Amino acid sequence: MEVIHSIRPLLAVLVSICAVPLIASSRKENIREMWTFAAAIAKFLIVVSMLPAVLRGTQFSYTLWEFLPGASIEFKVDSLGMLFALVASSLWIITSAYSIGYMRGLKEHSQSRYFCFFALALSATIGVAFSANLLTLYLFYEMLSLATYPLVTHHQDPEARQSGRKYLTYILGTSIGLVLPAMLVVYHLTGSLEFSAHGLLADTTSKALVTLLLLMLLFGFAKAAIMPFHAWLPAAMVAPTPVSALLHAVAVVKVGVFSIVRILTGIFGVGILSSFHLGTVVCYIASFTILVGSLIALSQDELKRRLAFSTISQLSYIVLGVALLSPKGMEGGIVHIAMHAFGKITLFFCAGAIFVGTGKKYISEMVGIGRRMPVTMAAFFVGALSVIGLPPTGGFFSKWYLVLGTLEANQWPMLVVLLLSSLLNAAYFLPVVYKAFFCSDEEALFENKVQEGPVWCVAPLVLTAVISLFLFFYPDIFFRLAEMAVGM
Amino acid sequence: MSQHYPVLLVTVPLLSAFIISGLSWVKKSLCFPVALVALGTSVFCAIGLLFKVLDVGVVEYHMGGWMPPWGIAYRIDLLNALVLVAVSSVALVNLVAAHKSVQRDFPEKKGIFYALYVLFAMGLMGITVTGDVFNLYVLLEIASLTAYALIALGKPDRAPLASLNYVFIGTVGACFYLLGIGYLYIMTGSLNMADIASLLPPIYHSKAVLVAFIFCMVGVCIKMAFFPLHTWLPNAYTYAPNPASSVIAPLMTKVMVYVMIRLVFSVFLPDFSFHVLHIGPALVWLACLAIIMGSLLALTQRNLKKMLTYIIVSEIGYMVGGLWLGNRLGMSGAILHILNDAIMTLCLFLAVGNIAYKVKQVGFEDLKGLFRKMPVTMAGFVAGALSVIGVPPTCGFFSKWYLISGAIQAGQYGFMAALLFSSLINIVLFFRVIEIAYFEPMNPLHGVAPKRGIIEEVPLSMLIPLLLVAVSLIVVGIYSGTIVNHIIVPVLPKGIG
Amino acid sequence: MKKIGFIIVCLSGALLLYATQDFPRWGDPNSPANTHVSPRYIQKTLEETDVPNAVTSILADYRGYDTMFETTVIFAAGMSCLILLRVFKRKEEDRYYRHISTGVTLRVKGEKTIPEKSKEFERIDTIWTPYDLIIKTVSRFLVPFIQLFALYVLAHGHESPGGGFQGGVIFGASFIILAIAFDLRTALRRFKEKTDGLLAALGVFIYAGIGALCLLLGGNFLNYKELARIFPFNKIEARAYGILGIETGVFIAVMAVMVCIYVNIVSEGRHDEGL
Amino acid sequence: MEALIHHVVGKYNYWLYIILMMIGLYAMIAKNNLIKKLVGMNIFQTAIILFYVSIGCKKGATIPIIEEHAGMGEHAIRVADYINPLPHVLMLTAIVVSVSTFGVALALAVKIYQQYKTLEEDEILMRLREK
Repeated sequence: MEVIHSIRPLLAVLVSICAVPLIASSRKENIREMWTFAAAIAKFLIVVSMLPAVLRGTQFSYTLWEFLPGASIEFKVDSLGMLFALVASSLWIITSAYSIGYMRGLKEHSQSRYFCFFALALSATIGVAFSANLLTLYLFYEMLSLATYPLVTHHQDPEARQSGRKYLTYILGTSIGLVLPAMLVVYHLTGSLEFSAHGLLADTTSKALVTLLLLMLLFGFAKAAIMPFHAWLPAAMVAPTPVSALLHAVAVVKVGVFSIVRILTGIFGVGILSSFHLGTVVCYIASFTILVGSLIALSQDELKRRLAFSTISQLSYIVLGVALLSPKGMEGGIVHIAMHAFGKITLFFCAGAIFVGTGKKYISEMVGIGRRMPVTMAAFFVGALSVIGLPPTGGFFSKWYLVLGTLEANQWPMLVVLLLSSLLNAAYFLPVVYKAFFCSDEEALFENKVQEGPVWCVAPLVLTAVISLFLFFYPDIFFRLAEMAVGM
Repeated sequence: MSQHYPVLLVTVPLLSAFIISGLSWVKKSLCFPVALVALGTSVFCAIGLLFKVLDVGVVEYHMGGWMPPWGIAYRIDLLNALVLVAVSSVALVNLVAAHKSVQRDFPEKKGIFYALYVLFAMGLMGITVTGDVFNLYVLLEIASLTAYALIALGKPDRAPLASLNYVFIGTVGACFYLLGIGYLYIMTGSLNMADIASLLPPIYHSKAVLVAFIFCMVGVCIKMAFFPLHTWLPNAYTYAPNPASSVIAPLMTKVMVYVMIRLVFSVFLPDFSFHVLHIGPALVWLACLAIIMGSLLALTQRNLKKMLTYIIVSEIGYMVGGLWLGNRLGMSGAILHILNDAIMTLCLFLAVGNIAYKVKQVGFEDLKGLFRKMPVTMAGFVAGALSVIGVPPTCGFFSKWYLISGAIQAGQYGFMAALLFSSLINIVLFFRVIEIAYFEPMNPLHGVAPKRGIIEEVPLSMLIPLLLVAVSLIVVGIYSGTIVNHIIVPVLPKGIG
Repeated sequence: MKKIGFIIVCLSGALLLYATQDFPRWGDPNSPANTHVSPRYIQKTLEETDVPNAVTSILADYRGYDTMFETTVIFAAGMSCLILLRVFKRKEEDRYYRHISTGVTLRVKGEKTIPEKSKEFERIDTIWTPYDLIIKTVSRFLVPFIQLFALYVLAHGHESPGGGFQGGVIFGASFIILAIAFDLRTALRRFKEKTDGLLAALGVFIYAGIGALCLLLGGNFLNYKELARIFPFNKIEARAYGILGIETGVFIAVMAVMVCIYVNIVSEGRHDEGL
Repeated sequence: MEALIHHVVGKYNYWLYIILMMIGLYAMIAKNNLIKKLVGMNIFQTAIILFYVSIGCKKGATIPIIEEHAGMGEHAIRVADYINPLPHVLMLTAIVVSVSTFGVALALAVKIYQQYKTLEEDEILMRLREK
């Protein structure tokens, strides 16, 4: 495999950090927003510029600093990281636009702070995507946790304080309490932290030790919200909606899942996981989260909370897919990172647009809202379809591959779980859409007058919905990347 | 001139201390510049010395031209040089930061304050650089004596009492050390570290050497506030005036840890400490206790400064535990943590000093709304806090990395657990403070509650040092691999796993 | 606390006593302490430093660096007492004056003062006791002799027990006698606080300065033999004179610091009443 | 038993000084009055000084002031004739340190007395608790 030493991965990470002082020092709002956009687009372009080479099977790598042999700050762009970076950086542009609409629409305070930390969070996300070893990944993982804290607690009220506390307790507590020691044990055992194709621990013979490490790392990356370390996610929904959208549907949680995918493939390796039958253990843990998450989502009335629990269960799809250890399943899981991102962000954007437009948060208050905000709700419908996994949306393919994966791995119980949970997904999303459009005039809480949210809010969500549809027809690029990632 | 660096390092501040105290009767405004120049020279010499030692190896300096063991000799290897750089830079940076508040709090006595300050820094540098056990005692007393005075300058209702308590306990510590070296002198007839080390091995099993070791160690442990001998520290450091506490807190205990390492490495030799005595595991367990108790006690505090003092107690446990793990990784971690802890304690205490400069007190309820009022100071505070918690890429993470690796290698999982536990407690401690400062509205008692967006920062001469230290947290973190490989590992004694 | 203290004390005492088993017997001339390092001092002191008193030569030359810091400790103690206790700004209180010839006491309020050096009035403290004639006379008589003796002790430190510390303490004591026999105010008129502070700094500065001078002349710090380059004596004599020089510095510093500590502690830093 | 007596008598100086030290230490820990604690501290330090000085003792030796006309050359000076000067020098330093510490401690005690009008530790602590 060809490896190019290039500074581009580092630039992709740094570009938004560099934007922070510019954003912070801008006096005029428009100039500030311009910097955000400039950084977002620059970041996206840098990521895209590496795409063709990555598709050809080339890797980019850049070592920033080596502080111990085998443990350095090192970036590597491979297909898996590329996929994630592509998703995150493209969505940042859209979310920036949406943030402007949302924050200005609600006249939020401390917008400069908001955009600064948003840019920081994105840097950290790309850093995770491009990290070549566990140490770099851990570094950016922690940076992301801290950069998102001011975003989650943006409102600075008692509720935000409670949520922020919960957020930090779960995220920092697990990463320091579980990941750090596990990482050091791995380093002690192997003398390296580099992700390798066969897995660093491939030669380890002690099953108990490997199991312990696996559990520590699996639960340690609490951003993946695997139960019982999921409670921070619904709590974090107090954040402004763009934050929930980008971070808690895309960046933060996906960073968690991405980290788990990385450690499963790069640290443990398929070989050892299947020979010790640990893949199955992870499958069961994930499927528990899938089912319970969906069930809880059913009972939530607040739209954002319902979306949050939906996210919890969808994240475990990805973990499940990878833990199946069959090529199709892994492919499906990895592609689901992208498909779910576009679907879920649409849903969150819609929730935000509804809140900006009408001030409504609860599903029971949204009966007939389709009359007032038809575009928004149409987009919501597309997003919902994608998350449920129905055509004509991109989500269909990832689910399809997951199902194929279960068959390939002969994991019948997992097939049942997937199907059951898809039903549950439909059960908690479709009624919202149905009630929004098809209700009698008496039931409707809104007048029959179209009044959408601000254009900065609506345009992005339409765009993401269109992308979700588009991905049904042209999912190749993600599948190509996923295939390469699995093939590695 | 470079062969005189070791002595210039100490005597330039010494001479300038006398000049400063003379000037305080003649022209007070000159005191600060003289102190600045003196400590600046020290920093220069320390860095020069570090490079020289890197270049040519161990540097020796014979006072008065007398050969050791008859005269007093300085013997500088990389360990001293590293600690010297840390001590002198911390003293210099804090001197700049302290200027404004000294000016405000002690207008008439500032000359003498600077004289004592410089003497204190000089004492610590002397302790670090010396190769003579008795010279170390004398300098220890200089550093302690000046520390007593500086601490007692705080609030009149509590500071003198806290300081007197420190005098009692500190004197016992110093006397124990003196007794320990007395026993060594009886058994070997020498006071030079290298000479003692060469005379000791044949009498390793003598009871007197054992007792000498115990008394030296207990004395040093008292001075470094190793739990449960820490009782003097929290009050003394809390009630000390901020310009003083932000130099005493980062340095005093750390230098004493250095003394412990020096005694183990160069006087008693690791062979005695680890193989003849087998006390490593016991001390590691004590260190675990120190870490856990320090963290828990910190949790019960409602005053920011006092909370930080208990964190120091727990950090001492890190270093002592790391040393007594008895392997290269743990020792590297302990030595690296001397440097790192000095920087991060300085960072936190500078931030506290800045806060206190504006709002007088640092009880938790006084911190409300500070993120709005003093964003830059609080940013510095957060940087320090993250380093104490151990978030990469701050330096605190890397020393923790080495310490935990050492614990894993030694099979001391209790120590690893204690380190992680204290990290977790630190999250609680600091984010509790950050929450108060971030969420709660400003306390109207502290002046007019400013409107949103109005910033009331401290003067630049206090901000820049803080930011400098905050940045150095990250710089040192990034370079910690280099520091360990090129500076720390070469000084570790041979024959350590 | 008492019980815990007792246990700690017993434990450490027992430990210390336990170790004495391995000690050489008391007064054994062949113990390591008496044979390893110290014989050289005894044998070579005359030859190398021209000072017969081995204690002095070690104190000021072989281990002169220690002694410099020892003087610094004293200096630091003086400065500590000063900074802790000295009250510079005081709210203006009433002042009392005594008419010397009649013994009438005046109380003056506010700004008005009677000149300090008035022949007819003297400023007194709130608690004023008349000086005792005998004590006053005797101590006035004694002070010069004490000071002379102090100088003798300093100068004779090379040949006999004595030196800068001892001399300085004795000299300081002469001042303290003055302050006790009269009062602090009188004593401070003779010996200003500023002078005292400057002398304390000067004393230690002389010590460290001589060390630095040796350094400037090209030798190691405190290597007095370098002084022979600029003064008209040979290298061995240079050591003896160097020792004298630093002993003088010690003398001045110790004297000034003793006075400083005494004055500040007895008057709680107000420099008026006190003992 | 005889060995013990022999041991004690042979090194009685150390025994006495160590006991003295412990008296001082006990006073520092157990006494209530701050000045008494200070006195205890001083006893402790003085005992250490005595301990050190006794190290330098040689039976039948005199003070280490070399007689200038004792003889020519190195051989004339017999080391066993003069006591060991080094502990004396060290203890000069220790004396100075102990005096200095005592001075500073007294100054602190004065400040405490100004604040609380007492030097009894329990009373001071009681005042602090009342606040």
